[in-house]
Amino acid sequence: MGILRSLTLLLIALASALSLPATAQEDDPGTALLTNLAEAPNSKVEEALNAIVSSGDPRARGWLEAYGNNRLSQVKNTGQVVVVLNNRGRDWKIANPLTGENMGEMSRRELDRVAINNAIRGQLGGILAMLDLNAPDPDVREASAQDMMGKVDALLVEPLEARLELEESAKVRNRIEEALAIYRVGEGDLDAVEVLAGSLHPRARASLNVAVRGDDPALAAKAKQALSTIEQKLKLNRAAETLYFGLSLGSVLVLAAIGLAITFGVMGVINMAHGELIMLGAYTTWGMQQLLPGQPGLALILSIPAGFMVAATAGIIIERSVIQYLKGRPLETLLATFGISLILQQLVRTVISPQNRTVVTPEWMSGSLVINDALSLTLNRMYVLGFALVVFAALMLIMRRTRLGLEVRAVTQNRNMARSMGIRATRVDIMTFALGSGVAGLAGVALSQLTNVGPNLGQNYIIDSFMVVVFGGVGNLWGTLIAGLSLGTINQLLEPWAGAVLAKIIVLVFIILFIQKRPMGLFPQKGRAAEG
Amino acid sequence: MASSQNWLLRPFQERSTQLFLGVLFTALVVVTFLHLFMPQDSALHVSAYTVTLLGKYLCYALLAVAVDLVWGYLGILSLGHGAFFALGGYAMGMYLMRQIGDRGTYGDPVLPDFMVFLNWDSLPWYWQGFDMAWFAFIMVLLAPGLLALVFGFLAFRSRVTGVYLSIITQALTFALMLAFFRNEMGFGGNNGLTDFRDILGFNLRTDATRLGLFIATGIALAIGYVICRAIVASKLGRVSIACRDAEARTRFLGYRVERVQLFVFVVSAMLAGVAGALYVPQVGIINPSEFSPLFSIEIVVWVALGGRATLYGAVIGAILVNYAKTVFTGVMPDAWLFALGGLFVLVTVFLPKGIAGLLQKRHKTKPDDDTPTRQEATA
Amino acid sequence: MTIKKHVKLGLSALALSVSLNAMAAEDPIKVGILHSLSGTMAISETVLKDTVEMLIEKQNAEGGVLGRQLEAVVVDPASDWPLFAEKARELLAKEKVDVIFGNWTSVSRKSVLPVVEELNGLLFYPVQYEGEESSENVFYTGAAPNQQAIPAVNYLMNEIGVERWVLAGTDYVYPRTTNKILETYLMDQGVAKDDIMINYTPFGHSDWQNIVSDIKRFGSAGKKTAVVSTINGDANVPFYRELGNQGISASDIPVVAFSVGEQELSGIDTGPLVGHLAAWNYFMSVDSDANYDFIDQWVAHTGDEEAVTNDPMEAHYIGFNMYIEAVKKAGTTDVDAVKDAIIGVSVPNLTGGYAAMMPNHHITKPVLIGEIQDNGQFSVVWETPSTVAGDAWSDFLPGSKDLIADWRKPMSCGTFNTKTGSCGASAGEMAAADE
Amino acid sequence: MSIFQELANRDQVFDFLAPVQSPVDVRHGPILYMEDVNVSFDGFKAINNLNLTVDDGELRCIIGPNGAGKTTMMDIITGKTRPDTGSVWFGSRHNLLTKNEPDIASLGIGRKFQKPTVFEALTVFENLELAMATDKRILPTLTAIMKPEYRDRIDEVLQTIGLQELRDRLAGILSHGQKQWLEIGMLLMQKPRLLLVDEPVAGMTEQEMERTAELLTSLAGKQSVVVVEHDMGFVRSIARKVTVLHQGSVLAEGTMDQVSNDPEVIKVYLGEEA
Repeated sequence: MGILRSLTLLLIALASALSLPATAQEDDPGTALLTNLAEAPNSKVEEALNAIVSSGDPRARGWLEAYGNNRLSQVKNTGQVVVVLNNRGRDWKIANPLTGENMGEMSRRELDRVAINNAIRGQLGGILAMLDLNAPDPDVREASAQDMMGKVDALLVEPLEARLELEESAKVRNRIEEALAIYRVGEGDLDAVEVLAGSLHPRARASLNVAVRGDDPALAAKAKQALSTIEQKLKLNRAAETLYFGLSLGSVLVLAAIGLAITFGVMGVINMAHGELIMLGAYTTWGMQQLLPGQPGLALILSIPAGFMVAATAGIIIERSVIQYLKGRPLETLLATFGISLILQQLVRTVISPQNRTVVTPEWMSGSLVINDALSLTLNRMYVLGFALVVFAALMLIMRRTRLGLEVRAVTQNRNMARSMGIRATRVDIMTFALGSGVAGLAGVALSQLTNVGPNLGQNYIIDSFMVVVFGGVGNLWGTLIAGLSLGTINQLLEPWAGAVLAKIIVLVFIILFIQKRPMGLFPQKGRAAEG
Repeated sequence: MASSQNWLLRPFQERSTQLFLGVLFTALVVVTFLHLFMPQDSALHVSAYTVTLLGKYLCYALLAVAVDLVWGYLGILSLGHGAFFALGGYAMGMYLMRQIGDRGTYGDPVLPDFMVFLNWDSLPWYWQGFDMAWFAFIMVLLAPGLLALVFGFLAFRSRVTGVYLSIITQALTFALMLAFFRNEMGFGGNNGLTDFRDILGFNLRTDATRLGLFIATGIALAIGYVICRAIVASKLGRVSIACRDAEARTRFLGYRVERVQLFVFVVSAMLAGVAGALYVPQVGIINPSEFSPLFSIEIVVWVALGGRATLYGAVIGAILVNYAKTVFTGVMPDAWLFALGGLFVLVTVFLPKGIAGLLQKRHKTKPDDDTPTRQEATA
Repeated sequence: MTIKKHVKLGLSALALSVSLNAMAAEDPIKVGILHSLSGTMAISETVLKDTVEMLIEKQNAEGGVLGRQLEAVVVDPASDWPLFAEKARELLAKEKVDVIFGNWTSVSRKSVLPVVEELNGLLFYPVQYEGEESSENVFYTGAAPNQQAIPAVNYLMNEIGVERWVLAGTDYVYPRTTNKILETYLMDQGVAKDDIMINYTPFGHSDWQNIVSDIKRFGSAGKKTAVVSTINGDANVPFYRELGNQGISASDIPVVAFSVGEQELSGIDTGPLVGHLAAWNYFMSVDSDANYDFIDQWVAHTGDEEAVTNDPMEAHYIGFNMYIEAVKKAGTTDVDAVKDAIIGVSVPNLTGGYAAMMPNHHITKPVLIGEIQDNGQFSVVWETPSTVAGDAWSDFLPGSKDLIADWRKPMSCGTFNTKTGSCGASAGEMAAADE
Repeated sequence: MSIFQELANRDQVFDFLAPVQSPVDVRHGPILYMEDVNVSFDGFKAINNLNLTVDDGELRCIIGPNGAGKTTMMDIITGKTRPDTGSVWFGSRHNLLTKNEPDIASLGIGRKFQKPTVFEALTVFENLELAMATDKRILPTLTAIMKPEYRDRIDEVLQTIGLQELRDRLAGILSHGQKQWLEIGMLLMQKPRLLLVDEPVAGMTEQEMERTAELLTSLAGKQSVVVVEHDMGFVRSIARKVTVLHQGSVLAEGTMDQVSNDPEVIKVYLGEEA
């Protein structure tokens, strides 16, 4: 997120640079500043940066951004410092940092990157945040004040205090005060501890922790007290967080399983290729993003129908070519679809690549929704959770309220009777399988935002999916929803004290024992089914 | 029904069993002969590599027979038989580890290398006794048998059937896989058990031992096959089929279906354990991936390919698929999965009764003497 | 009857194929490639197969070696560990290859090891690994822990000032050993036990919410915290995504990874990861002509302008060239002669220096620390002043600190105990078996 | 080997020729006694305060419209369904509610399903063999051998149900009526004290029906028989005492004439048709 923002800022900076005289001036002071930075040894970098900042050059911000993003390079032959616009592949697009003039492509061999590391990047962050504190938008100011937390040093105190005087927005003031308090606690200021007592920010806790360990007993005692207040608040937040984690994992399970709940639960096809249909959905997302470079968000949204269509088409092909010949032999569908899953996996390996593919997370899905400093809900997972519920609701509607749903239920309950009433059972089979497969594709689109997009994607979810469907009760969509969410929550509740592996084992053993108690799952299909 | 008085001898009177045993023993003798007496450069020489490979196929064949017994005749599609196979393998692996003694890298007389490595100071209790061959060999049967007993008791008692049963067997093997992956479990984690030296005093790295293991596997397969055949040909076998086809009816006739299922399931698990135990010294490693659910599904595929509920079909299927795998992974490493996957699809669609179904069609004019036309209907 | 006939046919076909291959022309030097092309490890291993094929092509274009052409024999062990042993046996016994380049995971190497030793083959193993092994027949061209983990930790401690450590790994032997070594090392350096958090997850772990949240909490204790990640392959993508989304940036809690290279990054949107670290002996972004040439060659070979190179590929590059040099030196492809000749052979690496084969069958390597950039590459921020020799037996493990390996005659021992002055049991037996 | 032999010999203790030692005590009353039985599925009352007694040796017909609870009642007697409340006794000694299906079957209650259920993958002969009253535990079953007496007994039943010709054919190829007969034959092999017969003549020709009627009547006296049937003609031809079930409880009981003139019954049946 931060990077993307910075990139846009960089572009703005470059655009403004363009408005400057387009021809480079021989005696442009920027040349010296940049060369100085590029050639500075690690210990001198800070000086070089300060020189740039204090030069008051309007292009300074752009240079700093470029430097922070690893985009400053020096041409080996001439020693000229350039901005790299695109650093992928062997030939890089470069531009003149002084004029913004495009300099075409240059081989990587000819360029020497201006080195930066985390320590410098941290300092740079502080400097840029300081610049942002004067931004007109209070949100930007708040964000930059937050960036300042823990980064305030003796040099920054004064400008910050000055800024605090001017600041009008209450939330920005709070932030600045906290940032200052963190610094002051470090200096042994008792009053500052008060300011931090209400803060949930990890940096605040960090500085209090340092104080507790410190030499000043009065400060340590006070800090300890403040910490215990914070701990109290954290507990609640932690519980909420765990619940969110559980629901999020649950929603992933539901998404992965819900298509199977249709093909397997309703049609009785044990579709081992279900995982690969998910995979196809994920690859569709990747494909869409390749088609629409630079617009990952749009591509992702378009992938929803596209992923559905691709997987549904694959489903239709599978149904027509194989499954229709296996009517009434459910266990054999297991074998044939297992074969199909091997083929699909290898197909992806051969046609696309055995390596994972990059699927970009659009900006509006990155980061998290901040409830408070200790509790923030990751946005991508929140979207997936919402998406799972929407998909579920849509499926319920289709099954309950549409002609197709009615026909599907009729065919599954009594195929011959349904046929004699004029329902074209074959068509219903195709539609049902396509629907289940399409939903698997949707799951793939969602999963592409959470995990690897690679040939093994499907395998990782197939077993979990079957567990969820069976645990919920075959043929019951509600069962799948409840089962997925509850298994996810149980898993996440167990994880903190049992560890990830043991938690998973416990969940599996729980499923085994549960099936003993209720051999037909959580919501068995009821009825006085006459004994065969 | 010219049945013998003794249920165990009955299979020897069946033509199919006679044929099977005949083929198996001929193969054993021929391979042994070609390996020992043909000169190395002769076209007919069977190398030690091939002998071990064949030994591995025979292990898989025994495993497939075990699966066919429960799936074909009892109607229980176990997607977790790999677990029993692996447990038998681990029991054998533990014995082989203890046989290494102080010849390990770190020279610890008792602790296997991986334990020294992870700073264990003493042998965990469940490793005790595995230095004795007889104890280990009993555990080969007991470990999978007990697991099957407990699991089967719970599952069959509460009448978990059909796909629910299949899925919880899968959950079982999946849980075991995760557990064995854990290094804290004391089974070597992902690396499993390896670097074996000798078995019963014979050096595992000599061709003679390999041949011996191959022959032992062949004999184990023969015994396993006869035991399964004997069960199938007994009245209990017919009760099994009855349970498979009409469970409620069988119950109303006074049979305790869950006990029949449990008995056959445990026998099958033990056979799978034996297969695993013979597999480990031949391939030289046992690791948790044998517990992988996909492996268990693959076993079922072998059986389906060979022909369900025939026993010999399972043998054919296991050997054929694995032979194909050996050949394809060498000949077309990039595309062998297409061939294998395609094979599964084609066989299920076009050969619903598997390869055994094809063979039976040819023999239709000469039905088996004791069970006239049963096998056709059961496939 | 038909069954019998079929089986017999099958058997004789098998026998025939075996012998036909044995009779095949002896002329070319056969190079076995034992990398998974399917299954879970195909993600990492297929490129290594391609690399060796490319190197063979190039060598052949230059006229081969000793006047003989090289021929690749590719098999697919399909990420199935017992199959690795079987395929190794197939390569050595049936195909009679002169050398094998292969394996990625430790378990596959352990599976292959007895076979290679028994049949006296040569195996070049290109991946960073846990150490604690030295075989007469295996050449370890990847990093041992002292060539990767310890320098990386030194960097974090000295340059970044890290005081609190999270050791997160996938639950298998490489992370276990590495973390054990690091734990001992850190405690020797005065880090308190409370300041070390160790966490293991299963292979392919995809739900990192809880663990990342734990790390966040662990990191808010007021000391600079870093994560040392030995998380394997596939699990990294969801891990880094979760890190990014929970707002842990490299400047808060840097993650230094030992299993994440360019190949893994090519599956991740690296935007949010800028500044996280990796320790390797090679990065694609290394500024050297040898490297640029290698990349050009690789791009040409794959036909993919975006193709990336990584550390294990460099290891194969080094291993392959070492083998060629050793064959030239020995004047034959005879295994024992090559084994003796290769020790001390020195070939250029891709980072502008030289790699030499040590007597313990490990090689010398520079250690580089790189920061992830937004283009999926690493930028080198630190490197060891000179190359580091691989250490087969770690000095930080109680069982192995007195052990060394030296395969030069007359010692010829993989587990020589410097305290007792004798060779360990396993090697003794091997030597006896050789005679 | 000798162990197995010994086990096989033990089988003889349970020789079916020995008088059936059904420990059913009928000295003090009926063979089947159901009182205040209630069952509901998801709130739907399938059986509602059902009271029913069947005397030893009686042939009882039970009729009732669809959903009257006939099959559920059979499920309760044979242990397949557990009632919510009530008591079910077999003779005066056995509380059926504490027993499972195989136990109940071994006590001497045989059941024929509504849909004929035979083992289609086994031959007719084998179907009867499995039904035979022998030791049905695991090891005895495993080591069981086919003795001449057993063979005779099976042949005898084959004769009775008229399937001698199809002795070695798979049951799966039988016609619907033949399957019904085979199932009845299996019941006969069990030598039960109480037979529960669910719709025995569905899918039979007139002739077959007559023979079935004959068979069932001949059984009564020695054994108690409960027949559930829709075919009124058939019921009339065999019935002595008829019970009408409606909405899970007994609506009327008596001879066929009494019942068919009962206004309640007429209303229910007519109402059903209307």
